[in-house]
Amino acid sequence: MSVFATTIPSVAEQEPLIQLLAPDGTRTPHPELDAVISAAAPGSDGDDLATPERLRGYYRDMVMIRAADLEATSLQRQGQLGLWASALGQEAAQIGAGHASREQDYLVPTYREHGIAWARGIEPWRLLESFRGVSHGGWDPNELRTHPYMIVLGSQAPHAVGYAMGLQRDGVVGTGETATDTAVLALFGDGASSEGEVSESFTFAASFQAPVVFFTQNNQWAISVPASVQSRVPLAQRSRGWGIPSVRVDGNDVLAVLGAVRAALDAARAGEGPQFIEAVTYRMAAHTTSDDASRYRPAVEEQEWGEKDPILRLRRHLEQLGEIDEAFIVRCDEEAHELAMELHHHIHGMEDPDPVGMFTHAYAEPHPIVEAEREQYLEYIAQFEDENENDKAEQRGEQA
Amino acid sequence: MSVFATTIPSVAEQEPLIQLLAPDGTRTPHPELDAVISAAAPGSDGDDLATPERLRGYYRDMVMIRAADLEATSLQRQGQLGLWASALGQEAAQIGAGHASREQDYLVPTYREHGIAWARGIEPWRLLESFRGVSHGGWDPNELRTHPYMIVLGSQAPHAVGYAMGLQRDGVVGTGETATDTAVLALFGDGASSEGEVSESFTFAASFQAPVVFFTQNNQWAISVPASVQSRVPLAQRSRGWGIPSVRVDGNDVLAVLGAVRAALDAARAGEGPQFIEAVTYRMAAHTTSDDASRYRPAVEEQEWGEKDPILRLRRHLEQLGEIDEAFIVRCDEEAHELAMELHHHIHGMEDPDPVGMFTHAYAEPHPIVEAEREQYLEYIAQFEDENENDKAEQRGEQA
Amino acid sequence: MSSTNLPIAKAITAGLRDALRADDKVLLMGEDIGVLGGVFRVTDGLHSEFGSQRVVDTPLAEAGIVGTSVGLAVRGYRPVVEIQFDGFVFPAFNQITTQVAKMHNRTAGAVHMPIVIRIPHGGGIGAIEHHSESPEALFAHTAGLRILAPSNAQDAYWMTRQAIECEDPVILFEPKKRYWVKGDVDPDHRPELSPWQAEVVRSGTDATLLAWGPSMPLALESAQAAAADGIDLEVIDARSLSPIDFPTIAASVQRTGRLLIMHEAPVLGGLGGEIAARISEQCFYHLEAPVMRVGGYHLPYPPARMEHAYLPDLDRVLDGVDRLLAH
Amino acid sequence: MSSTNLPIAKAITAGLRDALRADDKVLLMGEDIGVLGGVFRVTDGLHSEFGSQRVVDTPLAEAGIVGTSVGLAVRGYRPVVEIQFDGFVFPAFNQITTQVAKMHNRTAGAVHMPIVIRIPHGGGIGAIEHHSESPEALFAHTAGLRILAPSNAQDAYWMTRQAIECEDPVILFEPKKRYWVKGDVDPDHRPELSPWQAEVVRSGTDATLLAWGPSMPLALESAQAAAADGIDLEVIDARSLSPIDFPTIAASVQRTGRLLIMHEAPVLGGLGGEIAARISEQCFYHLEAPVMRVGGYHLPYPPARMEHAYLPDLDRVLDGVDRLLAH
Ligand SMILES: Cc1ncc(C[n+]2csc(CCOP(=O)(O)OP(=O)(O)O)c2C)c(N)n1
Ligand SMILES: Cc1ncc(C[n+]2csc(CCOP(=O)(O)OP(=O)(O)O)c2C)c(N)n1
Ligand SMILES: [Mg+2]
Ligand SMILES: [Mg+2]
Repeated sequence: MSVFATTIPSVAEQEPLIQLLAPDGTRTPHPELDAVISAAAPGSDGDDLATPERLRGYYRDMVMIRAADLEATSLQRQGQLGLWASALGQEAAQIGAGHASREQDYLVPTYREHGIAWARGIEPWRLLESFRGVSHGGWDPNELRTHPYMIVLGSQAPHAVGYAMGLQRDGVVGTGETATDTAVLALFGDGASSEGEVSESFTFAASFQAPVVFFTQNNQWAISVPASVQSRVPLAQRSRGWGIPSVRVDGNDVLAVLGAVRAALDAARAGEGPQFIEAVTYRMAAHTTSDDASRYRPAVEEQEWGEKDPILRLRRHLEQLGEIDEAFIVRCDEEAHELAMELHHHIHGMEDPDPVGMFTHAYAEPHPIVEAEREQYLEYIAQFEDENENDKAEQRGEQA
Repeated sequence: MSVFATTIPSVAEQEPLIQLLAPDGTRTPHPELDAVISAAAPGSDGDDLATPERLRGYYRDMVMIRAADLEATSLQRQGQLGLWASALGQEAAQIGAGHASREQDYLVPTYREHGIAWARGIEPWRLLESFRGVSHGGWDPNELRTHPYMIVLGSQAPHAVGYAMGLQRDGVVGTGETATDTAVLALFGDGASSEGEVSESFTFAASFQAPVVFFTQNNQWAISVPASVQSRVPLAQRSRGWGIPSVRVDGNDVLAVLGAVRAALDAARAGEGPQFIEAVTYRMAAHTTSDDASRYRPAVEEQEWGEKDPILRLRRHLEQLGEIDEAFIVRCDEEAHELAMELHHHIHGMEDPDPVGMFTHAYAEPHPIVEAEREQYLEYIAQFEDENENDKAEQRGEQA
Repeated sequence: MSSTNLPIAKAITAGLRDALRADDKVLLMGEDIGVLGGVFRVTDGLHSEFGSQRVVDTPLAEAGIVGTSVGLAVRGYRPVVEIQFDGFVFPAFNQITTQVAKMHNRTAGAVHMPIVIRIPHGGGIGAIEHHSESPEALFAHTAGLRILAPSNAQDAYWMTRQAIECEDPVILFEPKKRYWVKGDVDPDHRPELSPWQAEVVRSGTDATLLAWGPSMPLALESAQAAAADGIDLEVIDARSLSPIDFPTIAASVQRTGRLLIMHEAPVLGGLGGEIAARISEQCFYHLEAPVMRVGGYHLPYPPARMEHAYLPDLDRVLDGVDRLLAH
Repeated sequence: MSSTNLPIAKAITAGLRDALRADDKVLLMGEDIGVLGGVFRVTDGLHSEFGSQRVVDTPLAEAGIVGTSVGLAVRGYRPVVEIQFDGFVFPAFNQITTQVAKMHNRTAGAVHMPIVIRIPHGGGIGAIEHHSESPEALFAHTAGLRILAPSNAQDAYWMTRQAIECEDPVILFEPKKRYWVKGDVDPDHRPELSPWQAEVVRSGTDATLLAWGPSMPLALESAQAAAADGIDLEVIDARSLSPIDFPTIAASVQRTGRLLIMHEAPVLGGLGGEIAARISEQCFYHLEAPVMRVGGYHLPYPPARMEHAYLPDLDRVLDGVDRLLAH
């Protein structure tokens, strides 16, 4: 063997993929993660993430968010949204990661994190605000302990580390208090992992041993570019060059995700420093409603991944446990339908914002230029309204 | 053991450090690198990098460049240079890496690469141009197959990868022709390794399997910041997260550096993709002539590293081989002194450039704004010369 | 072959194709430009014609894309890189400002940087955040760069060709809102007008209206509307934003005595300021009114459903014309 | 305590120290700012007083420094980051332009960004490449940012304090060439003049000379020299570069009828253009000569032994005054 070491197996298959639920729903025991997930397992902290009730909850969540997602796509087709980025297929990764976080944790999403948002209690219509073009973000990050959706890929990763550095200074890391010790979950895609700012985030997190967990949903594609262009080795290995422990999990297996994320966040909040998780999943829809995936990937690939569907998988598992019945499934579908309808009506009923609002939040403190431009704008609009009355606009053959 | 793997030993001591010459000059055999270095070793390609003559050559090179370096420092003290960044202590890393490269290779330095430049045949006075402030760079990169000194840390790393991508397109990689197959050596420091652009370079290099060798001189410090702030694990491990093989060598051991860099460049030019080398060395002087190292590091550290001096080490090795005598040593010192004197005179004799030259190379093609400003400048200067004649300047009590 | 009618996007495609055919050293790099043909399909068909060594889908990292193009240029290549949207050029800002712009000067001319950076820019397409920016002023201030902003198909084709042929780095701001507007392209006859020159696209006597790129249709529409009100506007397409062709603009203003500059970027600190400053100086005794500007506000680009109020439109331009003529 | 005499660098140190003492949430981040006290010693002594949780030596990565400060701000901290030299701010350009500037707006005001980015800027110090840049125009164009440029010790102290207290992000351009110029500082009495206002530092009648930061001593020296020639210049220190205090400048120009703007940055696309454009518009009927500018050329900042010819100096300013008064 050469002195030039990779120490990392260079063939993807050699990096283990943690799976607790097989595609057919069969549960594989996993001593380490079981201790994190189920109260019954030795070493558990008593918070059982895998009671039948919770499992049904995840199932319902995934069904709900998928319905909202599909509805958003049709809202886009109806012209109600400018764009929609579907998370279809990534529900287990997102619902699992979202529920693995604790109330006090801070989550830092990218722009396709609808399951994360759902798990954090952010109403789906708030997600749609930015896709509709009525706001650049729909919620107060501190209130919901969730950063805004972020578009410039990778830019949010250092924010996550900085927030975690703040936690260290606030003394809410490594005290042993489960209710207050806090960590950050930073999300980004396989494509975004190539941005230098993500690497710099690894550097800062490792250097300061910040309580942050990096969570990549490797959904195999960055628009049309396969994940292999971003990394020839499994992405899970990326962080190890910084000494940041990492693991690769089946991202369509809600239990594996729950276990890995909970374990990583707990380690981070216990003061053990940053952790990294690659969740292997699949973007079942096109990149966005503007994209045509058939231009770059074969339909058969989508079919193959369809068989690994995360919702189906959990349902099969619940069936094997005998913990789900037709009535529950129907009720979930009905509730999901209601949610979709609500979303539909909410969005259709949304008024366009008064553009004068664009002047309000550019600065937190008074700003003479912005104030002057706001005045000008209002004067201009007012003059224009007069004109409208006088039908001047029509004379010009032009609409306001 | 947890599923969260680092696979990388997290304690520095666990990452092997390749050493062929002990500080006392003793030679340790190393089958893999010996095959690269000495024609005698099995598997060698016949180009013997470790003949007594070559070893004496490296010794002489290191003595010469150190003398030039010390002279540059005194030139700075005399006001002849604005600044000087000494490479004292890093001679083995640089002379070794420089000579490990082949004629056709392209080297991409940072700003402290005086041994590299020397090995590439760049006259020391050309290095001093930018430190004196007469130019931003002293040579034609293509002529000397060496990129200009680069100041914005890390920025040169993607250039190196891009050049290597050009080599691939030129068909001079992996053909088996030793005389034409070409690779790139990209240099950067422990501090610069944190810049996102360096990480992005790893990504591009790995993705395209570009023939580039990244070579870090971990000289323990980035100005006042210890290397441990950039990485808690040995830097050599950084690249493995991309599947880029790497090795950690004693950077004060010219043979270890020669062997590792030659092996890596050969692998790269054979089409085996990027490689990474951490050379562990020490910045024996302050960061630059503007810096005061005593503010942040104990003198004892400098002393300790003084005992690992790369020049002394090679001399001891040559002595053990019986391949060096007092006469040679004296001749080297004399030549070094002559070089320093030449440098001294050359720099003292350097005329300040005519500032109108600043208008010449902003653009390669004619540019009306620059031309107009150049005209204005010349007119302004001309008017001023008239004024000078009329002693108007003096009336104003001000010097031109 | 004589002229063909093409949308702007396809005129650029044709320009890229012809450049790839004409010179082996030309190569394209960017995100999704290969099999997909780019999110705007500007590189459509080029990957299949020229293969993945010349039409390169890169990793998702803008500094890496621009930075590797510098190395390729040193090695003798002519890289044409695509930045997917205006708002995503900022991760590459360091490479563009400190490397691409300065490498030729740094090496005292030894190394050329024939790099083209294509950036679809501007708003009005109903997009989410960061997809509607007009950052041209942030590049025009940096010496070493050139900037072209085609507004029509013919310029789109030829500026693509000429940018690639240029020995200096050129940023090509493509008018994304107008990508599908058609126009005649004559790929066989090199235009007489230099790409670095502005063009008077409508003569007039009462005032000069200067715009570029995506704003040109609005500028012409405004001139028509003004004509209906009896106001005769001269309209200039700036075409090159670095260098800016001040002589052509000044000559027009010396005739009309009035200048209105329109752009999508915020007025404050925008390129219009530099133009206004120079023209005010050069035409001091000709100006019958101060140079005026219509553009974006000093605000982050707003959400899509407010952008109509942020961007110049016919009424705002005419309002500007009225204010200009009120003097 | 009444006023003390301090060099500008030490006035900033004092401002940082008092801010660190006044508010636990203030913390400093940057390269070499800890044990070393910064390459200009501006943070000298602060690491030993406040420890490494509050005076943080970061890894060498500007985007990481600024990006983590965004997260810290969301968490309620008030990070003050140091960029070691003007030319090294570009790797952080994306974070500053798309994140720091926009996060407050993006969250509709829910999150504040009280981040201070300290940048020693300007030339004339005989430095190597990238150490003498004046990139203020590249930030002034972006809404959401504020920019202060102190020119003297008193402003250096108070602007540091006020920048840190501000709920918006502030870029503090520190006049590195003047770091060791002393002046009186009164840390006990908050000045009446807002940091966002310009200051008339010398009254005059013949023309207004506007400058800021490192150029102020030259501006005052020029006024003195002009006075010897019988020309009475009014001198204004712009102080705030975003927002720019146009009313104060316009009021002065309405009195003097003439304006010369001087800055180190290249004239083309520099902030002087925006100021000239606005003042030309606002003072159209008062101007007896076009607004003129003296500044850097449209070139990469030259090697140190040419910089005297690149930077405005007394003769170039007086030449500008002559040209201004020739009208
Ligand atoms: C800095 C930056 N560059 C480019 C883009 C355009 N873009 C949006 S999404 C996307 C692909 C992202 O892929 P990945 O990170 O894998 O996330 P996914 O879309 O798969 O969820 C690209 C290139 C962007 N948003 N930001
Ligand atoms: C992007 C950038 N940031 C900051 C600096 C200022 N600076 C110059 S050298 C240096 C330390 C570099 O350390 P390292 O990379 O280890 O190289 P060494 O000086 O040890 O050779 C710093 C911070 C710079 N040149 N470029
Ligand atoms: Mg993806
Ligand atoms: Mg170092």
